[in-house]
Amino acid sequence: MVGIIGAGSLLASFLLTVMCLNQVGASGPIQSTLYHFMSIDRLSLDFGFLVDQLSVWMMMIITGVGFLIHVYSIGYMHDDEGFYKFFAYLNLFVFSMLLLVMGDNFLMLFFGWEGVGLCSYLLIGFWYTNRDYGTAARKAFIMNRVGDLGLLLGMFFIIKTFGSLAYKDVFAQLAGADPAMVTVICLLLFVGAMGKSAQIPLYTWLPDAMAGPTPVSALIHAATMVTAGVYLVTRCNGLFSMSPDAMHVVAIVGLVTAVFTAIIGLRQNDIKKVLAYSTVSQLGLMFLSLGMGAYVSAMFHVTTHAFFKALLFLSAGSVIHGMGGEQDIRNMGGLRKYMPVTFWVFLIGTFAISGFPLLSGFFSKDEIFANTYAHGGAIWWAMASVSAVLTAVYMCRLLYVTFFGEFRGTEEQRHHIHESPSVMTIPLMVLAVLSVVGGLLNTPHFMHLPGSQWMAHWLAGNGVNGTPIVPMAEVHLSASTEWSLMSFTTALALLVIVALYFVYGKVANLPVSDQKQTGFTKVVANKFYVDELYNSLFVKPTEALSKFLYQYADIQGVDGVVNGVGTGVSKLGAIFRRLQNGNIEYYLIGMVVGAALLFLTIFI
Amino acid sequence: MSFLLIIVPLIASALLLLARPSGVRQIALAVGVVNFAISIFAAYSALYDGTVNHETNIAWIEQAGIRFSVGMDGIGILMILLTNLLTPLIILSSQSQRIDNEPRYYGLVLMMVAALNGVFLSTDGMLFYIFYELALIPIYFICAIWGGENRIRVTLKFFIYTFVGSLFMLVSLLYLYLKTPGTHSFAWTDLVNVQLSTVEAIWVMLGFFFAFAVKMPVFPFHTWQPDTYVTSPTGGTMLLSGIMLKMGVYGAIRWMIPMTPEAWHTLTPYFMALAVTGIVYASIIAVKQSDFKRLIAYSSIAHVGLIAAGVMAWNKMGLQGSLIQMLNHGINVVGLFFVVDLIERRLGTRTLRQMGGIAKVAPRFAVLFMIIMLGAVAVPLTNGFPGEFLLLNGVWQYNNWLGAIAGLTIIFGAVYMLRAYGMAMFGETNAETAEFTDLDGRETAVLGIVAALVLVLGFFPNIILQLTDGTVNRILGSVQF
Amino acid sequence: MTLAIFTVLAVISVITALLVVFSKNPVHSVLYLIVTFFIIAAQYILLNAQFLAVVHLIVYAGAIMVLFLFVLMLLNLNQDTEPQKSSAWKLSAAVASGLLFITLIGALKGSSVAIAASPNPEVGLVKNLGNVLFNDFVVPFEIAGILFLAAMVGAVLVGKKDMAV
Amino acid sequence: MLEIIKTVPIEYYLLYSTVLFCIGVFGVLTRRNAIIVLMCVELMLNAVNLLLAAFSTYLGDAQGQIMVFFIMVVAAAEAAVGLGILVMIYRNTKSTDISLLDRLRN
Amino acid sequence: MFAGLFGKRDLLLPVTLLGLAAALGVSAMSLSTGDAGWGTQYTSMFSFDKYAQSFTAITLTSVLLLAGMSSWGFRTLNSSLGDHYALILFSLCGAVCMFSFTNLVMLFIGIEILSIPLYVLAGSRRDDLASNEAALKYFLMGAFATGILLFGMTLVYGSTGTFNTAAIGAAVERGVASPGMLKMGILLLVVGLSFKVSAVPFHFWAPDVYQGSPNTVTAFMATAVKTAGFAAFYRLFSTSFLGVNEFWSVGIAAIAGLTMTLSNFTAIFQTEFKRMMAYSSISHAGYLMMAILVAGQPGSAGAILLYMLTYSIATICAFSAYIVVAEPNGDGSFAAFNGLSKKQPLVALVMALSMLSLAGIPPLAGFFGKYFLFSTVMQQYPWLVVIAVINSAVSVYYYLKVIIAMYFTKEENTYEVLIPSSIRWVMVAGVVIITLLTVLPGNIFGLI
Repeated sequence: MVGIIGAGSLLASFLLTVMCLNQVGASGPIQSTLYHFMSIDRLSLDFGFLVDQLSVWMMMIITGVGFLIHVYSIGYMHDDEGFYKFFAYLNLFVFSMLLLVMGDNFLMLFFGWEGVGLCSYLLIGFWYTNRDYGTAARKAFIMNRVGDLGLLLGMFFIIKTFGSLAYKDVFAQLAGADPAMVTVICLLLFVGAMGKSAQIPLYTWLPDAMAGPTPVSALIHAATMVTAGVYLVTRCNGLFSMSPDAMHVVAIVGLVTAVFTAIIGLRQNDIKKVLAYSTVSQLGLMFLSLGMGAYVSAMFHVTTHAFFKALLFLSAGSVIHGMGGEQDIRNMGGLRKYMPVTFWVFLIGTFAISGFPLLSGFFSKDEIFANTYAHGGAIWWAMASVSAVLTAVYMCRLLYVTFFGEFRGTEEQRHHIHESPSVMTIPLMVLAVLSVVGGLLNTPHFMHLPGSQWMAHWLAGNGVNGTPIVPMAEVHLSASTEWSLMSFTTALALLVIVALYFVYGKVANLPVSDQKQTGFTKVVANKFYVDELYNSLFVKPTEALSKFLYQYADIQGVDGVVNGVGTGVSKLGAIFRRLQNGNIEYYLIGMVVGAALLFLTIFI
Repeated sequence: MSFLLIIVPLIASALLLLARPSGVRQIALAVGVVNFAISIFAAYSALYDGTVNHETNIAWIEQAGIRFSVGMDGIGILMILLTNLLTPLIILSSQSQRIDNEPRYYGLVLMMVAALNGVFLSTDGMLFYIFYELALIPIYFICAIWGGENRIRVTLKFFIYTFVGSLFMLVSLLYLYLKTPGTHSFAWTDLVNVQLSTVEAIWVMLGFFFAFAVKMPVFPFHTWQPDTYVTSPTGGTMLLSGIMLKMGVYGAIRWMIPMTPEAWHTLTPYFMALAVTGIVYASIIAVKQSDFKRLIAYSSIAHVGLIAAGVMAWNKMGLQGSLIQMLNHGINVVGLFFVVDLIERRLGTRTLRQMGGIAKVAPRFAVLFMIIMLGAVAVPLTNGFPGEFLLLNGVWQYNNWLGAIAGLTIIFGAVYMLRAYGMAMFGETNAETAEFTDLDGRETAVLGIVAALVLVLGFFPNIILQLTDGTVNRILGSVQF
Repeated sequence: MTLAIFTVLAVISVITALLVVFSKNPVHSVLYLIVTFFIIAAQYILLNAQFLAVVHLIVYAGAIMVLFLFVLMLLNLNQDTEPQKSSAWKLSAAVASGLLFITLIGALKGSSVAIAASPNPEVGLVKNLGNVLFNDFVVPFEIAGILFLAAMVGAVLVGKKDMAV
Repeated sequence: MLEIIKTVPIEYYLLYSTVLFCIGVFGVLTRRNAIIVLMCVELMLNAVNLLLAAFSTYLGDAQGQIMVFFIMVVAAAEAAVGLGILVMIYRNTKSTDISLLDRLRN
Repeated sequence: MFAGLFGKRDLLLPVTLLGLAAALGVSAMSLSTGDAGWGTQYTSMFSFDKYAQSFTAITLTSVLLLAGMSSWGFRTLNSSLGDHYALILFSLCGAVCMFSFTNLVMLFIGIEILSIPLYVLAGSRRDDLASNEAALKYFLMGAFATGILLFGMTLVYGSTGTFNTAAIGAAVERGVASPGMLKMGILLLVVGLSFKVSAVPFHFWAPDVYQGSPNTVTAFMATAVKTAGFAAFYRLFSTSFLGVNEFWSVGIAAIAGLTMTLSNFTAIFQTEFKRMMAYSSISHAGYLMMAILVAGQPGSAGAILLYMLTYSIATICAFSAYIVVAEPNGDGSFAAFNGLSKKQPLVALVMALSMLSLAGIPPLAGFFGKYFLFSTVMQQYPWLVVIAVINSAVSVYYYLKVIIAMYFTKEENTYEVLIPSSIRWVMVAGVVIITLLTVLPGNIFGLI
């Protein structure tokens, strides 16, 4: 019942979104104001919505993928005692996420922004009896808050510069804005995006966020929430385009994240952790794309990524479900036989993300690479390609180790393994189809396929003052260059897929246990010790400082001074007290001396 | 009507203290509700263009220029609403447990309410001061009679500290009074017109500041506060943190800066620095607190530091933010202290480490607590957010870097509140917490009202902002630097 | 001549006054004090305040000092029993009173009074004093009665034995 | 015009009575016997009386001498009460040593 | 009125009360009609003006309450009860002289009439060594101070040629031939009067004497006597020495500052209630000294009047509560008050009100006393007001000690506390007066 309501509401929103899509397509953006949220003098902050091409696109992903994940969850969570709570949180999340993309001003975006962070917190900590999960949830929330602070400050600068937070006001005044100020705003907004989209240096929460139930990882930490940062930058493309410096920063952060986390992904053995690092890496690619000015490509990758990453997570969830909660791939193997549906959809997902020709990832990644080559040059392109290769490597490793070879789990687990019920597999199949065909939404123009660059045209739409909502990137590359770039990366991907099969698929070339790792492998397996670094850089000092301030600064220092005043008064009192020693002779002499001193005032 | 707000609880208090009738609880609650109704009606029938409504102005001590003049403008109405909204909640929350000598307890609570209403309604400087001090007596008795360990030492420190603070305000007020032209007068309108030299203004402002800084409290005058909050009975803590500390903020808005604008430029940087230091300082301390109540106490210091910084910034954003945040902080902190009280009553401990897993056995409690906690963390669409947004913006307008540092509060706020919530509610139950019973009706009512307010005011902050808009404009306009 | 008499009397009285302070035997002190009072009486006469001198002799030498002597004898304190204070104490007392003396003298040095143009030599005589006393000062005079009454009641109260107890 | 006014400056009287007064003060400070202390007080009063009489004569004004009478009155009353108190104490403690009185102290 | 006091010297309580009430009625009536009173023909000696009338009225009020209290306070006295009342009334008579004098001779006589009975009263518990010691200390130091005072009067007389205060004032305005003499005279008077009001460093007698004296007498000393001292101090300095106030204000300011600081700081350490009250009384003297500084300023006399009244009433209330707690149990420490709020809420309430009022915590009457005083002084001596304010804060500490014992301390003692009806009436009357003063302090202030 709960599941039906939960999933049904999503279905309804999906249908409504489709209607919006039609309306937007037919008659342009819809804007409506619900009520004044706050108004301070001229600054009016409204609870208002703007549904234009960009937001409706995001809404499609959110409600569409969200609906599938809801359906899937009915099966996945069916025997959890917090079943109703789960759907409550999940729907709250969808609400927040829609708020984020539908808002017509930055404040609304911020509402959604924090709202999804909150839901993320709630859902990561869903199994709250486990303290570690709670800690992971907290970590996610707090790292997000770091980003939120940046976003908030960015908003303050926007208010100062443009006198409004509404998109239409802000973007209408872009021409007259001070470029330096715009750079500051962009950087601060990007800090927000880094937090939400788990970019270096604020990425460590995302792998930990895998503590949540797998549908949550699929919906929040792969398909939707983490792409909010991409949405933000895309939404503010007008601002970012004015600031090459900021763009540069975005690109560098994106690229570094993409490569760095892909490397970490190579040596992870938790099925969800691999996917998590993969997500971070893909997000890095999106930011790289944004930094190159290819907003559409980024959105395109957001879309296809939503399909195949949701697919991967959900099928990983299916595996975990089938294995009775096991997540370590070293204890899996040969699952192909036991869970055929899951195997096939996982395979599709893996190939899609690896850039297997004509699958969705192939198109979206290719666009990013093309843009990178066009705007950044060969070195940038090469680096991006490295990340693509790494992606293929760890994904294939995951696929082969999990589904090929012999089963390595316990007998009990072997007994337990079963294919998931259809309420779970059907959404998987739908997503698999989407992962396959998703690329057709925005095929490159040089392929001259029908509907070429459809998405880019859609998103360009009609924004304020006739400027496009999301401008199309201009790629001045010859078709042959593009063809060759594409062929090169595709070849590499195929090579990897095949090669890895021989490394992991055929031979039982298992990842060694944690203790036996040495050298660089060990460093990678331990995620470059970034968590430990942060721990000793921020967490420990803060905690130590907290104790220090409490014990020494507060109790002994500040309060010590206060008490010291009291003690001083007492001490002085103790001295004065001795004057009154009961002996009248002292009193008399005191009087006389006092009088004599008083008489001295005559002589002043 | 203003007069009623003071006199009704005062008479009821005298009745309870001296006559000790039966049905004390009902009387106290009824008085609280009646007062709330009066204040709602007053708010309803008031004008919000910055003028003073419902004035009563009668001669009192002519020889000293003191008049019994009360009235409410927008800010006053907000404070009155805060006070009289929280009063029934506080009374109701106290009623879910047995208290020794109830007539005395509720009598003192009502006396406190009368004094607080007086503070917020006074338009005469000396009357303000008198109520300001009068409020101290009942709360001191409440905390010292029904307090926990060390209550005598702690409350004595509290009393003397705050008393010393307000004495300096008295000196400042006197100084201003003697500067009023002609027959001296304590009327706000007369005092505010006094022209001071910068040096004089600095001293006068320091006098005010010391009083209000101790009351709020602002770092480094805060050390009485955690101990007092911890040791006080929950009703007392609620009164202290929910309403009484607002007296300091209110005083700064209404009295300190309008009286001494000449010193604002000179002193505000220091005050700001203190307030912002306090935010970070208290937040960091709160991070590792093991005593839940003390943690909230420190969080309160951090929050109030932000409110104070918003006031000092003296711009529209900051002031509006501080006003709305006063209301919302009051609501949240009352909720939080009630939560602590509920836990302590059931488990007999406030130590976070000894809790855990309560969410499992008391889901209703967990949800309400979560909502209130989110309000305290200032998640958007809870009541904590609008205030914090405006405050941070106000401070940021004053100085970008200070604004950014103050902004750390949203990070640290999340850190310590989530930690507390996690330690208390999450994890496996232990022997004690397994026995934790979920809320009964009265407790649900209190927490439910608080949680509802958290959400309603989170969605519709403009209701509150409109109350004070006109008055803030007028005050900002009337104070020339 | 008058100056000489004044000086001689003054020096003697200062010496006897010092002896009052320094004698070990209380009785001697009393006797020295009586001598001092006599000299002061002589000074009164020198000042043409004969009535005052007489009253002074009667009240002080005749009444008060006898009372002192009587109490001394009554309490049997007429030996050198009084323990002496330490010399350090005496020194500090001397410093204190010396300081007082110096400040007093410093302030009073060079003072003069507005000497009446034609001073009435009769001022110290009984008739004149009586006039002033019973005209201008009759109220204090009456009230002095209360004072005595109070002193009497008081002396009786402290002096008598408690009968009831 | 009296002989004395012409020959002895008032300053001399001031000096004279100040000396006597301070001797009295010194006596009060140094003696331990309460009776002697009381006597020293009487000495102080007499110094004052002398000065008053001198002023009275020099100013040609009788008030000063009237004041002296009142001072005598008071001195007598004080002496009576004071000695009464002394006797009372002596009855209880068998001593008139003021140094021994330190029962009342902080 | 004096006759009224004479006649009742050896009668018992009811007559005393009646007489006092009648005297109060008369003085209140003359206050309200503005009648200058009797003795107009003796204006060179005393003048029963508004100032004197209002001070007489408040002192009579205090003594009336004290008399009510004494019926129980003196209950152990059998034979000499009449003597006690007589002495108190004599003393009161001296106080009236001190309120109304226009001549230094009257002042002197008044002071002596006030003091001599007190010497005796202090020692009126003849078998009690403490009482004896108190009497002797008070007497010796009092006599010594009298000598100093007289020396001062003499010098003033010598420099101005008169004892009449108004004439002195005129002479001082004109300027005198030898200012050194006048100044020394004034300072000697300051010393003498400071002794009477127990200002530092002439306060040493006060704690010991207050402690040693019988409770009722202590209350009398702390209230009526102090009122008289200040009234006289103020009257003398405002009529006679205003011409040279720059000169003596330095010394007075120093004395005021020293007095409040030293006494408040010392009071912190006291464990005996009575001794604490002694230091409290000294500290109030310190505040009141500030009023002398601004003698002649409008409002300063009213400030003293109101302050003295609030202070006196609160002190009497406190002593009446103290008596019922301490006397039957023979324990005067703060610990004797432990748990009093449970045993005798009325006594505890009266004591708490008195303490808070003495501490000057708004809105109690004591606050208004302080307020008027401080606001009068503020204009000329803001720094002194700041010192006073800090001291008030310190004083809160020891006043609260009693409240803490009564209300907050959990340890119980076994003392039984009963309230005799007379004391109950005193308490109720005291509370009523405190309340009235809280609501309408301006009326008292405006009397003068």
